[in-house]
Amino acid sequence: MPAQPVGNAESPSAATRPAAIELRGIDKSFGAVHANKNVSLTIAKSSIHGIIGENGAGKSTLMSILYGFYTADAGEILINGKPVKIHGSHDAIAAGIGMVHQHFMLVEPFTVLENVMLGAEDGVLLRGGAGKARAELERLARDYGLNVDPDAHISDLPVGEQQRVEILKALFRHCDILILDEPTGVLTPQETDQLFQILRALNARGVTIVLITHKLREILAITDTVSVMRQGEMVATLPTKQATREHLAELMVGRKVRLELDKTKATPGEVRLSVRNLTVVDAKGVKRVDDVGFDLRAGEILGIAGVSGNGQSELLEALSGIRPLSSGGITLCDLEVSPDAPYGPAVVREYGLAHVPEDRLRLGVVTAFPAWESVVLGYHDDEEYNGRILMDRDAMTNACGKLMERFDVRPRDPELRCGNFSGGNQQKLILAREIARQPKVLVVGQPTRGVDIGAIEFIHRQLLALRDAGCAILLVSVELDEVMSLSDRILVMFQGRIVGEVDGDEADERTLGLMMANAHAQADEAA
Amino acid sequence: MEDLWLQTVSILSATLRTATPLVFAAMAGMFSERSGTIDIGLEGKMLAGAFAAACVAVVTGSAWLALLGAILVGIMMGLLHGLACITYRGNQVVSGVAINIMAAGLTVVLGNAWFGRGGQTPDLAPDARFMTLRPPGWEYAYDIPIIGPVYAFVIGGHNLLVYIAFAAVPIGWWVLYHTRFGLRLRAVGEDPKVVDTAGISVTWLRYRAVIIAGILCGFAGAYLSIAQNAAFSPHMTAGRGFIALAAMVFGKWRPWPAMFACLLFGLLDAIAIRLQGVNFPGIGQVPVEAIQALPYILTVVLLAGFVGRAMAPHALGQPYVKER
Amino acid sequence: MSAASQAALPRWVDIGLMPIVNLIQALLVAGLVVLIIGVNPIDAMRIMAWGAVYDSVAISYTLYYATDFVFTGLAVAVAFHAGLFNIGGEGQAYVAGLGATLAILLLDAYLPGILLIPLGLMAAMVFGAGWAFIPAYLQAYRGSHIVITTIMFNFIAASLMVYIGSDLLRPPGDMLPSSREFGDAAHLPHVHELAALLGLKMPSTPLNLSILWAAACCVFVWIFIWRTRWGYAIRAVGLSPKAAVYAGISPQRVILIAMCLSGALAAGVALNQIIGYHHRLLLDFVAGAGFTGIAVALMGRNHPIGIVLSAVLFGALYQGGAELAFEIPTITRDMIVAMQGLVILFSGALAYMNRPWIARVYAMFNRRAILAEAT
Amino acid sequence: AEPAVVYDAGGKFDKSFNEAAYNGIEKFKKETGSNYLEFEVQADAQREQAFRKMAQRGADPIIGIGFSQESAIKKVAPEFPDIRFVIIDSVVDLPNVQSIVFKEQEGSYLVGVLAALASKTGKVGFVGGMDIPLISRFQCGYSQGAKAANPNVDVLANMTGTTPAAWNDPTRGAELAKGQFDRGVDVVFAAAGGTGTGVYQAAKDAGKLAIGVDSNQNHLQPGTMLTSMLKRVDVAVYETAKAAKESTWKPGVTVLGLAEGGVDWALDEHNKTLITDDMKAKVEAAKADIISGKVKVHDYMSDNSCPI
Ligand SMILES: Nc1ncnc2c1ncn2[C@@H]1O[C@H](COP(=O)(O)OP(=O)(O)OP(=O)(O)O)[C@@H](O)[C@H]1O
Ligand SMILES: Nc1ncnc2c1ncn2[C@@H]1O[C@H](COP(=O)(O)OP(=O)(O)OP(=O)(O)O)[C@@H](O)[C@H]1O
Ligand SMILES: [Mg+2]
Ligand SMILES: [Mg+2]
Repeated sequence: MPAQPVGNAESPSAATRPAAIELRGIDKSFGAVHANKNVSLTIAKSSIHGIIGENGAGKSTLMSILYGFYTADAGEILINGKPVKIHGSHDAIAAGIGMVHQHFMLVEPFTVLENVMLGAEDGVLLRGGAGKARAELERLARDYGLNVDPDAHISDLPVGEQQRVEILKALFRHCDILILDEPTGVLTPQETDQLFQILRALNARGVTIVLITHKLREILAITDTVSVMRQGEMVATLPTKQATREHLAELMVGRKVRLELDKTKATPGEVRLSVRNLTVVDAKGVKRVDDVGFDLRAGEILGIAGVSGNGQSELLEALSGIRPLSSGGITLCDLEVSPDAPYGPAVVREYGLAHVPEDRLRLGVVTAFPAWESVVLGYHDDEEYNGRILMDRDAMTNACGKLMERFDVRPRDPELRCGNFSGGNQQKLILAREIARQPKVLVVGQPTRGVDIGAIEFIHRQLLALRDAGCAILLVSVELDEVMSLSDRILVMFQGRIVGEVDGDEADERTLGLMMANAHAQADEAA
Repeated sequence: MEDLWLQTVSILSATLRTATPLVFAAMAGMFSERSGTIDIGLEGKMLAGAFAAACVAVVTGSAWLALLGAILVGIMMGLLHGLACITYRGNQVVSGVAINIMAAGLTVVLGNAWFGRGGQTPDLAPDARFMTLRPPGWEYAYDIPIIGPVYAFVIGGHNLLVYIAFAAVPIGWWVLYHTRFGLRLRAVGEDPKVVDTAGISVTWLRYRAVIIAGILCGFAGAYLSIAQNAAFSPHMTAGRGFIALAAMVFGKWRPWPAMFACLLFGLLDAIAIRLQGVNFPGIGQVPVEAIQALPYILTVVLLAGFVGRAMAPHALGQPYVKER
Repeated sequence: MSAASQAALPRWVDIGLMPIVNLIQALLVAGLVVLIIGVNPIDAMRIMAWGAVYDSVAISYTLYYATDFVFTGLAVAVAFHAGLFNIGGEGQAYVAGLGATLAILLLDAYLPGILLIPLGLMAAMVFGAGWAFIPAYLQAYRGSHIVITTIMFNFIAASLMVYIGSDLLRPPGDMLPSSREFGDAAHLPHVHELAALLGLKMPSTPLNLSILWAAACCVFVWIFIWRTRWGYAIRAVGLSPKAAVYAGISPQRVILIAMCLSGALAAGVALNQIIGYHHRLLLDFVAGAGFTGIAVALMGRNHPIGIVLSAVLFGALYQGGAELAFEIPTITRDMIVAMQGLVILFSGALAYMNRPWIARVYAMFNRRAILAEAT
Repeated sequence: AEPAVVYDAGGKFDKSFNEAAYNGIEKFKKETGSNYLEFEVQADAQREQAFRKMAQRGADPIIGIGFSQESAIKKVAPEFPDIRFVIIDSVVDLPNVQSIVFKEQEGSYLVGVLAALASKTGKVGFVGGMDIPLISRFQCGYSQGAKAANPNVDVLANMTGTTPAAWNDPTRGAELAKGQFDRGVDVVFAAAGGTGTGVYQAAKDAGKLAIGVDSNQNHLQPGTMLTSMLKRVDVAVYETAKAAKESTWKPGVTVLGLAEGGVDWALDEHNKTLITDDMKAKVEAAKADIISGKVKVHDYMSDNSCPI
């Protein structure tokens, strides 16, 4: 990483106040993934401190360490100046830290009251505690406008209210440091504003607030200080006043060596994939994809930009037949798909759609399979791999060998278990598999997540080559410059909807960043 | 008519007797599974408990020490299950199967080695057992029509463990829904992550659950060998552990419904026993096997979701792992 | 813990060393028990080992028992590969016996053995598969936990068979609840009979031709699981259901296929016991082989070769155990049951207990080896 | 050669059928001082192996206890034509096999008489083990005896089960007895092997009378055991072993009834207080009548039906 101009400089406003939290050289790895690299951070007392960063930057991990959910491999934590050993959440709670997790920590079948009490029951019996808890909840409701029916079951509550319960949980434990991990990811703009009012109210009463988010607008709207994380490192901390959207966006994305791809102008052909008013509702009844429509033509790359969690994944799954449609329709070449005409990944493949999934490890390969078996995943019924009864081992191994050759997969060993390939090489393997058959349509999710520069470039070239060969490619990625450098057209998704379309050549980080953070939404709300 | 009523009374009191071990075991299973740990091993723990009780009773001649012995053995088996499932995150079903098979083998091996008689333990003297408690004035009550027999044989006329079993249900219900421990237990069975982030130890919670299960299985075993019978005989649980499991599932992992399932299954058994080899004029013999299979069939039907959905605890069977 | 248990060990440690370690652990605990009941474990061990192989009779019995365990072991393994735990092998084999019996009782008057026996086997497999199909269907399409349902089906099978055995098939005036004796045509030849044809003199034992069927099943399972697209689908679902769905494989269908195959394999027990030996439907002729299969599959790492090895091992334990019971009355054959339990405990439930330290030891030796090479 | 005994599933300490055999062979051992081999069958697959093993060890005679041994002996006996086999409770028609069967109906008749005489409620009970013709033979004889002693006595009968497990299920035995007591029975006869212990226990617990079977079981629950229906398996085993030793042993079927002293009722210090002189007189009379042939006790197994 090139050092950042601002570095870890303490912001004056923060410096004036004593530190509520101080993290020194926190380091954490999950197996091969290095989630936090020697992170240091100081959070001033009763300030609102924002942390931004791309997906996988390490924000949640860092906070989970502070909250004692994970234990750091190295580094120390100071609360109010005193070094503390946080072995588990109970230590963090004792130290006055409360956390609203990215994925809510609520017991679905329990009532609000039970959830709030859990771990802070006050006494062996529930009755006494319950009474007090009720009273306390009423008080909090009055003071902060956190109204929830204490006897409602979590599973019946909308996400917005569920989040209130999370906050109530923290307050109920009298926390004076409140961490919120991407609280607005699941909220409507209105809910978001309510949340911010609550946070301000809390802050006014001296509660230190740490807010994790992707959304520049929110950072600028509410925080005093902002820190930026990228790929496990803390790359900057600066007073929000001094921060501009552009600057933050830049810090967040980072100045990666812009790949100079000899990208020719696209020559779009016939429509291969046409999506009409596509809506996908998940098991919880939440609208993930909301009335999306677009055409994908042969020989073009259509990029979809957006902060993860805004419906891209669900869109991919719907297109590739893994997730059923709720309404609307898809036309894939000459296959008509509608909610009541069920179809599946196998059918979709037959009609020439190939899919490179976002979740490489869990979907893309069977980690326990050797390379040569994973290389036929999804195509295992093709006659080229099957004799009359038996599968043709040699055919598969040879095919695997060829693909490894062509896509430079290392180590070049068809017998190696997929789990033992590095992330980048797994990705190459999957791409190879999906591209090999000259698909009519290719749907790609996060093609270069956690992949090294060399591999990134290689993969990008392959995609372009495929496009020039006349394949229609839909590219979903959270890496802005990836989307920009590859796409001929770019759609931006926000909360399941398509909020804007930009032409590939005219796109620049700023405009896209604003769309992704849905700056326009403000205008809408104002209206 | 009178005779018919006596029959009914007799069947009802038999129902309570046969349901007792089921109730203990079902409660055991409930505590274990509500914490997220599958407990296929009820049968084995019960069997081991029965054996321990009989052995201790033979040696000490004290019913209470025998009960204690059964409980201790039950706890040990529970801890073994915990070690495998909680500490080492092994497959909970495999662990349960292992416990059942080990118990089935070891009880006979040890029993035969210690007492001869192919695994049977010597008969116990009355004071080494929990004997039937006659309610005051039962012999007069007997002559009172209708209610008399009910008082003498259904309400009264059982041994202490029977009453403890049916007391265990409200207690279990109260613990589960009205105590801190219960709240946390139900939570950890639904979503251990939540419990962990609430600053509570998942491991210790689950261990307590399997220990309680062990204790209750000890009671169930002791009832079989030193209350209902006067000796341990090989494989004397005869599948009761699995019936209890079925009853617990049938009761959707909740105390009262589980108890009623036990009573239902007990009733079926009581009826089946009495119909065995009895010729009815005209009908001939009823296929008792059909009645005996009914509990299992009913449970399958329930599991298949034809009569309401059986909602298992959400985290049931999954060991708790923080970092993938 | 996770880190340690994820540490990659070479395959030979996983499939070769581990099971042996598990077996040793089981043997140690069993030895302890034997010691407790006042018998010298070494003697017991010697008698058992010797008793399993000391002459052609012993070996024949060992193989005769092993045959059953191969069938049930394979049954458990196939389900395992699809990520399913089939505890119902016992019941499936039991009901399979009914299938074989009905077919033979109907036809043994008319058909020659060459037709009758295959028909009997087929009927057995159909019944076995059928008994596995219901839990499979409920799991696949109604989400009922297959472990519970298969357990329930074991008991349902037991009741069913008692009813049929004692009320329907029992010849009037006969004491045992069992079917009538099959006609001679329905007797699967015993090995000693064939040996006699070849002029070899072998003592008469229950060992019969079903052992060939067991061998065939092993080869079949090996090919089916590792060489066919169905096997591919089964393993994909078992190892990573999400990836399987991504690949367009239907987990529901895989569950049905795997379980039915499992039941059909368990049916082999009926061939060995009913057609091969008792020549009549006996109550409880499976005698726990279904559960032994779990231990066999766990120890054999769900691979036919491993299963054959551990099946023979358990066969030896059974035969040796009988000898032990003869020689030392204080030890009953139930010792073997206990052994099974211990094997399941150590190689199944406590599998992760060994992995870390074995990994550590292995790493140590590795370093040594590397250093040795360096110098 | 030393004799060998192969016990049935109940085990040699079932306090009943198998234990009787055990007592017999022990008596033989004491008197002749010659040792013997024994084996307790636990699984059907073992039976054949057991007999063959005994034969290979040169045991002679080899005595199989219980009808379940029939098929095994049928298989093994021909392989060892010069070794003598004995089966009890079943008939195997082979030149080197002696089959010993008992007239259980006669012994049952006697205890039936006693039961009817001892009953105050006029209701007597019967608990059978496995539901097989052999046990029905007990039941039928018992009912005949009871009716003979008191024409308007009720006989309530239950079987424990239809599988061999029914021989060893005290829990069920006790349950059945309790069920009968609740319905007014005050004397119960258990012909159920190990299951009987549960019945006697229940009788003791409820203060009712019970009647033992096969061995003299009066000592099991002194004071509440009215008597025992003796089936002298011990005598049979002893005799055949002795005969073999003195080579007076003969193959073929041996039927042991009252006349031959093969069955009887038990009177000892444990139950003498329960048996009045009048009862004693009546039952002895019945015994004499049966022996003299004045009274014919119907054998259920002769036509698989019971007149009562
Ligand atoms: N429990 C875990 N086990 C293994 N890897 C993990 C675990 N949790 C996070 N990671 C990895 O660590 C890296 C950082 O994850 P983290 O969740 O902290 O990122 P983030 O900044 O919160 O991303 P997002 O904005 O998507 O929440 C990612 O590569 C992630 O895959
Ligand atoms: N679980 C594992 N078991 C065995 N070897 C592994 C495992 N995970 C990774 N490796 C090996 O370690 C090496 C480094 O893996 P890692 O994923 O850290 O590579 P990387 O630096 O991320 O490369 P890339 O940028 O291609 O992902 C790889 O070559 C891989 O073969
Ligand atoms: Mg996060
Ligand atoms: Mg990597």
